[in-house]
Amino acid sequence: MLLAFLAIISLAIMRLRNLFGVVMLGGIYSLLMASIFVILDAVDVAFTEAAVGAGISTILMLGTLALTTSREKIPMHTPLLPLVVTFVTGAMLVYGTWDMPAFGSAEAPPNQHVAPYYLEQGMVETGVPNIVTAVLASYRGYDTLGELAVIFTAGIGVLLLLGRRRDPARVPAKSEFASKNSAGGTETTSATEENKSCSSSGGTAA
Amino acid sequence: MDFFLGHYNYWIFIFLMMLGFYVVVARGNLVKKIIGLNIFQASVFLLYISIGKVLGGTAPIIIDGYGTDPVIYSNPLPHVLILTAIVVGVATTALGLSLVVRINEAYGTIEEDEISEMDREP
Amino acid sequence: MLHAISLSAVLFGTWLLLSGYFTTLLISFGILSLAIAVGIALRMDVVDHESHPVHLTWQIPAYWVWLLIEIIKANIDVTKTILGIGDPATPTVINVKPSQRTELGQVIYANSITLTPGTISVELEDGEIMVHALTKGSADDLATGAMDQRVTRMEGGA
Amino acid sequence: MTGELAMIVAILVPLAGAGLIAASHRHPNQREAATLVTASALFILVLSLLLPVMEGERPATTLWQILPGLSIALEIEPLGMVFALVASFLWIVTSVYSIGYMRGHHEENQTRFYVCFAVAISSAIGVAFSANMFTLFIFYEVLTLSTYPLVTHHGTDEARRGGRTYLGLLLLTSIAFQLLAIVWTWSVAGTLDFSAGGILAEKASPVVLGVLFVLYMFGIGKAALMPFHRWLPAAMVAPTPVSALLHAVAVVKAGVFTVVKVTVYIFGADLLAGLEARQLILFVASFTIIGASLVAMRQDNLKRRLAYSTVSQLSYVVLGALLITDSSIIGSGIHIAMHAFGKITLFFCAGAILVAAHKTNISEMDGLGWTMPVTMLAFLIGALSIIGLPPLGGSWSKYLMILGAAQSEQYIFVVVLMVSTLLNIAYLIPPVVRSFFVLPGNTSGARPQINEAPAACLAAICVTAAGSIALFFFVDSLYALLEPIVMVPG
Amino acid sequence: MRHHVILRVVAKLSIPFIFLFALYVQFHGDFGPGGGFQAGVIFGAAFILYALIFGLDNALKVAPINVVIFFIAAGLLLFAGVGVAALLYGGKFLDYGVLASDFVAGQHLGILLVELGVGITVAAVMIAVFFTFADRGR
Amino acid sequence: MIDGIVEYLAFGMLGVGAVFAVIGGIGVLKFPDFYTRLHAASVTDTMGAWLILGGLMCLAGWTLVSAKLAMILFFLFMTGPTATHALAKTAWYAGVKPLTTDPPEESEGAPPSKP
Amino acid sequence: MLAFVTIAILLTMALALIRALRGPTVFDRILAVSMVSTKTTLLIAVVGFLFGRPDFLDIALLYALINFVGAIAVLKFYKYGSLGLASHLESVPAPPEPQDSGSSTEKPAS
Amino acid sequence: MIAAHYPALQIALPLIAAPLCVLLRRGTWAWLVTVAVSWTALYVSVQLLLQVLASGPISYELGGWAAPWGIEYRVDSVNAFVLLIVSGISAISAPYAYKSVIHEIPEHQHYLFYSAYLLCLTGLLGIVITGDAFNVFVFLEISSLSSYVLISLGKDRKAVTAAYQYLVMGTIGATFFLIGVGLIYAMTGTLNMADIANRIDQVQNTRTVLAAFAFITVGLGLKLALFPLHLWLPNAYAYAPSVVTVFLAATATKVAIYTMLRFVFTLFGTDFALDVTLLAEFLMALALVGVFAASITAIFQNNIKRMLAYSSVAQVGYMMLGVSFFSVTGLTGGIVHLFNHAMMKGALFMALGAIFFRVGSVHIDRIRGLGKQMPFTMFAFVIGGLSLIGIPLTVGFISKWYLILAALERGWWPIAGLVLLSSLLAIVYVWRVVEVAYFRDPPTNHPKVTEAPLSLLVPTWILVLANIYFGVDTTLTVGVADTAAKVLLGLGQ
Ligand code: NA
Ligand code: NA
Repeated sequence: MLLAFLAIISLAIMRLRNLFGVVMLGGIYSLLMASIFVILDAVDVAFTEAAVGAGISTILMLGTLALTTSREKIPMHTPLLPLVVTFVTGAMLVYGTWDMPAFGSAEAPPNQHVAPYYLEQGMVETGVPNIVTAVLASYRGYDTLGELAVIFTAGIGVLLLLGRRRDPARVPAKSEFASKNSAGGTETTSATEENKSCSSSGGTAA
Repeated sequence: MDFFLGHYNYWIFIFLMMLGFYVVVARGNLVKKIIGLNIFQASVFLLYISIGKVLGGTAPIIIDGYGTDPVIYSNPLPHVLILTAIVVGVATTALGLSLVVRINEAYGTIEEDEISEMDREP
Repeated sequence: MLHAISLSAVLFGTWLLLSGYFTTLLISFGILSLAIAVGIALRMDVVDHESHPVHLTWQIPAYWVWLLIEIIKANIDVTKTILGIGDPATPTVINVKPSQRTELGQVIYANSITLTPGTISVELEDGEIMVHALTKGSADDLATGAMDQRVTRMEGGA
Repeated sequence: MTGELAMIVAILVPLAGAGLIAASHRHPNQREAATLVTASALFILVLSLLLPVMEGERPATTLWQILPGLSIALEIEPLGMVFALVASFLWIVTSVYSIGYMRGHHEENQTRFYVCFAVAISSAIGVAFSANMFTLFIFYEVLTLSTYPLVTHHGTDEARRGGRTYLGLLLLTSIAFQLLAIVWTWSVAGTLDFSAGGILAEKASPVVLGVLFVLYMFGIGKAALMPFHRWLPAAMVAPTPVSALLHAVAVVKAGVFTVVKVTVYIFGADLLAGLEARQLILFVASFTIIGASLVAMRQDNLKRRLAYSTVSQLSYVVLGALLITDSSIIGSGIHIAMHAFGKITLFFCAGAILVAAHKTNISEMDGLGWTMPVTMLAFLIGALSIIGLPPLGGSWSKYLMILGAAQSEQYIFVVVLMVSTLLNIAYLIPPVVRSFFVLPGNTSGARPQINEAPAACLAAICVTAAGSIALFFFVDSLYALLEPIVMVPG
Repeated sequence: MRHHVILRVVAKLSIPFIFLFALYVQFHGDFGPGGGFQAGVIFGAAFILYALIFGLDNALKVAPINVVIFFIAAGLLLFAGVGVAALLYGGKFLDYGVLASDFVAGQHLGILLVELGVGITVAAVMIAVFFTFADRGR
Repeated sequence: MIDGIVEYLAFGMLGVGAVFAVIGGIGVLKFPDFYTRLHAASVTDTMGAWLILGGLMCLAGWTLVSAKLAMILFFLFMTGPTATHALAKTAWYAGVKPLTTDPPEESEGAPPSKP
Repeated sequence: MLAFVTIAILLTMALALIRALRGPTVFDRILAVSMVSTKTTLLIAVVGFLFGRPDFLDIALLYALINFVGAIAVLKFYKYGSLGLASHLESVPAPPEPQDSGSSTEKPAS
Repeated sequence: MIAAHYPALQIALPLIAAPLCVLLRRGTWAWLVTVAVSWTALYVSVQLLLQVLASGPISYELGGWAAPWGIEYRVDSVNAFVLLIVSGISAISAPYAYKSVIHEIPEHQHYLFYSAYLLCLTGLLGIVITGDAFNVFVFLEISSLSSYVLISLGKDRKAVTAAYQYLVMGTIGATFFLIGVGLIYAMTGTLNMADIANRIDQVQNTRTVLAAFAFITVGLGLKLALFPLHLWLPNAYAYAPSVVTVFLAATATKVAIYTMLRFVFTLFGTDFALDVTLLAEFLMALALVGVFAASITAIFQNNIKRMLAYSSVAQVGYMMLGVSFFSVTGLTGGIVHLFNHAMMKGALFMALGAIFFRVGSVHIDRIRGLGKQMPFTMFAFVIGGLSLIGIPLTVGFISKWYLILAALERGWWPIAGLVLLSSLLAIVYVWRVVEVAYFRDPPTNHPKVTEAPLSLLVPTWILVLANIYFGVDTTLTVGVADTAAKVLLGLGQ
């Protein structure tokens, strides 16, 4: 049922041209994903999806739309080639599923070969009952180190791409002012005016 | 029938995958492409997670140590992999969106057709 | 300072409830965590009477009980409207003037309005709350000012 | 100095000369001196190797092994000796000529010219001394690349177009055909060493061998077999000394030299005799001889006429080598030298005419014999040598080839050689005739003023013309030198 | 948005709890769902909430961008540092077992530190990314 | 005995909560304009959610699980109306006019404004 | 009973989903998101009970805690067109230039 | 003692250096760190290669967990060689970066730039060294994300578009790869490459494995810019900052090719690739079409960097052609071309970077007369170009030699002919540049140009000389490539 929802939402995302609406539907998509992960016993994954979906994805998308535009234009070209490519890829995958072990089968190779060791020895060897954590941080800790490097890359990447050079002359004046501002719960009108002009000039300077 | 029940969920993932993939390759809006990529990747995540599901199993967090009562746990390994993959996906999205912002600043549009039109002119 | 201490206490309690592990290690982590949380919160300047209304502590439960009953009643009303067995939807926008002195009081009032199905506070500005009501009836109920007085009473009790 | 070392030094001397020339680019006199000194040194060095080689020594050395069976190695055998001698001697002469020409013509970028020239000579010597096909190929390509700047020397659009054709065709043939043939040879024979009797016998099927042979023959683009001859006329945009270098000293000679080497040392006469493809190439060569001659007749531009003449003459060498009789092979070896002297004389003359009289077309040369008598006489000598009339060197090589064709009872090629001789006369003699016997109509009967080319040019012309004559008399020793190449051991 | 009274009050109230929850997730990844990454995102979300309501300038004052950048690097260094520490203690890279006298204790310690590293970097990256996007728009 | 009563109470709360949730959902579909739909949604968010969570708490008894459920309840209670309020406010600023009974007008088409 | 509740929640989700698809304004979609988010919170809590794994509650708690951040971002986006503006700029009247991005009553393009 | 940990250090050093650069916050210091780490990495990879050649494959169990439960590094002669290529290029381009980066990138971004550079290095090395299929994905993404960032820093606005395009294509590729690995995992239950290789035999004839194979091949094909999946590459290379182009062009596609080799030969096995799939035929056709199509496109480019980028697509075609022979000689040719192409493209792009440094453009009209104005730079370009063409005594020749030989071994001499014909296309585009630089007068309306600074010239010439040195002394390159080919085909250790 959730999968059906997911399919419907995806279709809507595909067809909707208002990107803002698309972002909202994306939020639903994430929620559905989290639910499905929970049902498939992947609690940690669900947790991650929840944190990402609620905490950053939507906001990042909105931030982008705020900086760009939220209307998608109707493409001019005919989508024949993409359709073919998509169809071939899909057909290949469906073909590939033909010999896959049935869903949920305990006899499937993945549930027979490496994983049982984790489940049997993981807590003994690491003292951590959450086997996902044990595998993530220890058995495959190197993957996680790599994953962290990816995040790090994205961080410095965004800073490189969008970070602005801070004018050293401007920062101290500004922060001093701002601290005065936030110290009290409310601020005076004159302070508002002054601060406004300050920030707008700073914005253009950078 | 058993075969169908054992595999239909894969086919739904594939359908989702193809939807996302189609959005990526067919749509000219750069934000939409990123969203398409997200859908595409998300369905791969589902594929992995469903590979690790054991019917009648439960989340691989050991309950009360190892009691006499044998508990079936789902396979934790795909979870670990997908955790990493989700993170990678988020990182890619963040970078992709920053690029979109920069493109918009440079070209004033985020439509692929218009950008290539502008690039063609000297 | 008082707020910081009380916040710490509440957070510590929350930690214990969340954690469920009462080992030295995890409790030390708890203390560390709450220190970090409180520290940043202080740095953010979000610890004050608004966020942490210690002065209202004893009035709140009573108000909640009252509010709960109101909400249940309102729920039933809206449910009826949905099912077409109660009043038909007659959307109305009204402005109400809260009598609370503090902004916190006004927030509690406005949120209470929102919490109660059938009325939503759209805007709280210049000491006036703009409310959208589903039916004339719920608008009228609000206009009686019963909720307003409750909130003001709770606020004044401090 | 041992022979081994001398070989290496012979290749390095021109390179060192190039360095010297480049270093003295601010002082033209010093630069030219460097050229002449280097050229002389090289000639003496090569000459010092002659005696040992005539006595049967075969200095050989392996410099570097790149892959198993694939090495950079040097060895001197008679054919290479002849080529090296010709090239190193003519370098001196050409240098002298160049000094006069380049200065007289106020050319730019003279330093680059001399540097590239020196590098080209170095690679020509390398080609001559290569002990295997791979080494030869390397020097062959260096030769192509180092002469490219010479061809495009003027930097005009026309020059660049010519340079493009030059480089394009030479690289096309060498990389697409020759290199393929080389790799193929290596993959079937496991070696690329030049060895008497060839290396391919019983190594591959006749079909493969046939394909290989065709690839080699067309792949050696510098031999200018039709239809890959176009680079040669295209390169006529270059300054005349360059044309001399291309046609007489290094480039085309490297081409035909390679053809003979491949024929003799890669395939070997015995193997080749049974190859259908040989017949094919023989006809292509014949066609080139006749065809190029016919084209040459129609050229009014003197240098272009000479260029087509070269195309035709090169195929003599190919023809001679492929007739695979002793005399024809030796004849083709000799022809490398004979044609070199003859043709360089002709080009020198053409250049002299350009420098002194600013004329490039034959139709403008009426009466020129009276203003430039020395030049035109030399031209006559060169022409006669090319045609193959005694007492000039060219007569011997042609005789040996005809002899070979007759010996192998392939009379059709006898006919080809005869007809082409007639054609040679038809296109080489008219310029001389015009210059002496046709008087320009517009002159008022007064004796024209003698207006010869610069002394340096003139000196060079005399030397090469004299050389053409001298070779007629010293052909015996040349024959003796080359004889061993047709002697298969065992 | 300080004038959005309702939002402001609710934000003030919930931010400390979000922080605490993030840290709870951080330190209980061993026992239940969660861990460094999730904690980092939640931690970052609290900052984002703060910045949305109290403005970017105030948020930058609480967490100056240079400090955030420092933490971005620090978390990764902590993780990698644990790996190197294992090397120095005579184990393989990332072999936490050698970090303490007892293998399991070492594992536990290693996992804890490593997850902390993840949390720090992730939180800092989330904050930095949001700040950068928000800053670009003004 | 007590357990039994608590269990029935729990089931009752769960069932009623579920019913409220569904009815709210129907309202969200049925109601004519955005603001009225907000009211319907708040039915599911209040009664629906609370009763279900309350029912779960009854099932869990006096355990830490209940404490967690209570926390969820508390924060839903706090943040739910805040979100609703933010949404209403946004729509208001964006120019979505409420459908009012007095002059019945179709007013959804007003474009919102964004600086 | 838990199963029944699960189905009811799913049903409610479906209804919200229909609203999300139908729009017509973007705010209806946001409303649907917020509804689905509460339902997801409930669903996860209930499923946790159904599976006997109350660890799942952490996820529900997470949603309860930070779901409204998105709503606030939307508000900020619509009111200021930027996520970065400081609060004190609020008093500056927004230029009333219509912006089709958030426009209402649009349907999925066909 | 430390020698036992070389595999770990190979990755850990640049990985740790990346955040260190961020902490240092000073461009010059970050640069120093980058240079130091690059050279250390080179040292380590040389040591690894020596160890492998001396005593066979090295296995390093990360975290001390035995494979297949933990992640394993597995270094054999194949990847030791690729490690050497990557770290070697990095060691040479890092010094080059200093002035080039100052010239092209705003100062306050320098430390972040070097951090991203180091991450890219980490990612590339990580992909190569790991013995775990999923771990490949992680490091693939590290290198990809950092590449996107690095490319986007180019001065032209097209750089951002190019980076975006690359991001989309790269992510599709990576996701395809992920799907493939997932399918393999579903069938074998393991992620360790050696373990997969053992277990895949039992499921070799399943459709799932075939699909996995297809997805991995296409995914990596995208990454390695296999024609026609190369569309991202030309712009990415053309508009990236000079040093980024040097580094990526010389390493990134090589690493992707290595990964494909590893999967096709080691994991799936040669028999599978040949019998079950039509990979050989497919690859050969794509490679040949790619070589010609890309070379012809290159001829028509006026931006020289773009021209060389198309040439890179063509060169990938050569490498894949070598692979498609499925023979020791062919594979040797492909692998040795990995190395050789790194040398030539590194040298060429470095020369272009030096030109950009002085002229501010790499448009063909702007290099008129540079033969005289920047003689050393242009001459370096000429030699690099000759190597690209495959003139003897350059590395390019050695590559072509083996490719032709491999074709002839199979008796496919028309293919050998095609390879040679395609070199002629390289002549055309290389010579276009040479002609303009040497036989055209410098434009009059631009200020006079002088020779590039030594810090750019020296690295360029090191690579130029490497082009010649390794074109003459092939014991290392061909020797290792031959061993590697035998390892991949299961004929050696
Ligand atoms: Na309400
Ligand atoms: Na965890």
